[in-house]
Amino acid sequence: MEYIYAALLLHKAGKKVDENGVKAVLTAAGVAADESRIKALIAALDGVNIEEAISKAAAAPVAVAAAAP
Amino acid sequence: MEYIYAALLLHKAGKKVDENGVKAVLTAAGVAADESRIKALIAALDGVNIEEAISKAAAAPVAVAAAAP
Amino acid sequence: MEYIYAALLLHKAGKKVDENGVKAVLTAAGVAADESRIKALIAALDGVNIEEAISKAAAAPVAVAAAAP
Amino acid sequence: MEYIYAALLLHKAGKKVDENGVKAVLTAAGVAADESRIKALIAALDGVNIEEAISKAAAAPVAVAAAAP
Amino acid sequence: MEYIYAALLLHKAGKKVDENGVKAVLTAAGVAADESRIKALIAALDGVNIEEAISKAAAAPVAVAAAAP
Amino acid sequence: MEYIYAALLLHKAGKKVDENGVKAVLTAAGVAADESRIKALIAALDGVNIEEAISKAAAAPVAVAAAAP
Amino acid sequence: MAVYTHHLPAWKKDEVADIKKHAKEFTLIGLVDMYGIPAQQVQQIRRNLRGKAVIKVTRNTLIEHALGEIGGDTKGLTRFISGHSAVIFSNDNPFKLYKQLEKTKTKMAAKAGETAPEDIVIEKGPTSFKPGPIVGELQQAGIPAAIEGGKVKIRETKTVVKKGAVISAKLADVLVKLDIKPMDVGLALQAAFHDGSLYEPSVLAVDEEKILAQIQLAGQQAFNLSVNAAIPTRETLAAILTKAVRDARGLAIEADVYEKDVIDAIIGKAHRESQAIKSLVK
Repeated sequence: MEYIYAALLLHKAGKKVDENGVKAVLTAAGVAADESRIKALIAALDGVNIEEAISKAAAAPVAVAAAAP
Repeated sequence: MEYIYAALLLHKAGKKVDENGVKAVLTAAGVAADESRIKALIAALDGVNIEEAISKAAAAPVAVAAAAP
Repeated sequence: MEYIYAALLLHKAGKKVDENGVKAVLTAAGVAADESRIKALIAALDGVNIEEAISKAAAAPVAVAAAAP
Repeated sequence: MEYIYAALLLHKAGKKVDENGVKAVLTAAGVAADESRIKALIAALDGVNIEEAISKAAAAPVAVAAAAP
Repeated sequence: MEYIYAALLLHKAGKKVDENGVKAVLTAAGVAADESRIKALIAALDGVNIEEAISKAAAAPVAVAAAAP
Repeated sequence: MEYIYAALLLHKAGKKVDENGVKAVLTAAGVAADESRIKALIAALDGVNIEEAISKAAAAPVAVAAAAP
Repeated sequence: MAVYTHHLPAWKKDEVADIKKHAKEFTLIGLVDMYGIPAQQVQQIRRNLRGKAVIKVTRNTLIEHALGEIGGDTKGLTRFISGHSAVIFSNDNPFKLYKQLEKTKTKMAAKAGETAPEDIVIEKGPTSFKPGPIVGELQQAGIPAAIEGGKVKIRETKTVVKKGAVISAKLADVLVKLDIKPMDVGLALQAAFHDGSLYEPSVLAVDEEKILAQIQLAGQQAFNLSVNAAIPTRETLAAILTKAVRDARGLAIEADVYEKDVIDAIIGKAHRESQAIKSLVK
């Protein structure tokens, strides 16, 4: 999860979620950052609307609950 | 949310979640960290079992859905 | 709702929730406190378990889902 | 929560939610106001549309429900 | 709904919900009370547990809120 | 609740919801109307859009109790 | 129809006097139609209405005579008198009486030529009949019957007569054999005079479901108003406090105000957000 947390931290802080950013954050937290995992993360997030993905996550359980008759 | 992500990141990395740690992570992310918010965060987290809070959060939506008759 | 928050504030601060207290808090907030509203609030508080009402605030949404028939 | 209550009291009363206001309200309630916590509160609320945040929170009750057993 | 409000007012005030009562309340509110509608209301309420009918109502809005995704 | 019903009755009847009106309605219902409570009611309703306030669902704690398995 | 104003025999005078006496004792006087109600059932209905209403059965001419003597607006009831009218007295209001009378209605077998009060449906399945002419009778009445395993069986569920349609002699006959009683029989209120007004049955049928729904709505509206406008009452203050605290928690969680009471929820929110992103990243 550290890599995700780092990405979300950058996103929430209004920063660009890129390799350098994630690496800097992880390093500051004392994590020995794995370059290939960072690359994979950034590649996976390419084209993803993070804000939308997050708000869907918040809404989903409610929908489930409401839908149960 | 960037403050809480910094805290979660440190926690997940097995580091102590303290003012210096949070500040370092935020600074690495390019955030001009607000000392008072960091203090408030550390104070609020004092005595909190982060692992437990996370697992409760993970369990909650399922419980909601299951509770609906 | 400002009268209600004044009462909650006093309660949380461990103070007696009475007319003087509510009035003092509202006045400090720059509100021209209405004596009759304060009286009505204090009268209605008689017999209400504030702590219980507060704890329901955290629990309620789960009940919402469960209550939907 | 008393800091939040103070902020909401001011907001509901149509007053500006700033450090002085929060401090005055807390003091009137007999709370020994912590400058740093007040600063943290005001910093967190900076740029936040309180009415909107409340109704958004109400719409996603599962986030609140996470704490419920 | 005026007739219903009048009946519930009497009920909550611990008074007998009868034709004279409803008529007096409506008249005081400046409503030209229709005898036949009052009689119909009283007949319909005969044998109804008003408190129960209302408490069912109190639960209803929650369900409504939950259903609206 | 009788004060609330008195206000609703006047509102629905298209009358002004003021102290005199509420008092007259309560008196007709045989309630020894409390001037201070009436004042509090009128003050609380000041600036409130009654139509909106009655239709906006306010989550009921009754449902919580009912939902508890 | 002649109205005897003079020279009434003693027993008739007594009947008229009896109606007038009752009219003074009760707040409601009305007419009910006794048509087609067997004597035994009339007794049952009287028993069920004991303490709530009194029924006076007498000749129409005497009812008319008594109404005439009572005079005033009560006389307006006269035009509702029909072949089998009886007088009813009660202290209930006409809506309550109407409700009472509806409750005393019982189910009876249908006679040929009567109108179905509702759709009459024959359910499919076995009957208790042994094979015999009954199969033909059922079929002639439009009921799909057959013999199966030595028993008469209805092959499929069928609506044999629609609401409002006339019940034929053949159908009436098999309905009796099937022990189906589709007719609602009881006293029908023809009109009532109460508290200065004449009530006809058309206005007396009250939609109670609607009124109950309105009661619920009113209760809900009062609760909503009290909570949303923060008008404290003994019944709603707890709910108002809960709403205030919930709003405060909601604000704290949304705005990331790090307080002990909500830090769990904020962590939870961060966790859920992370899970959402994690599921995208895999």
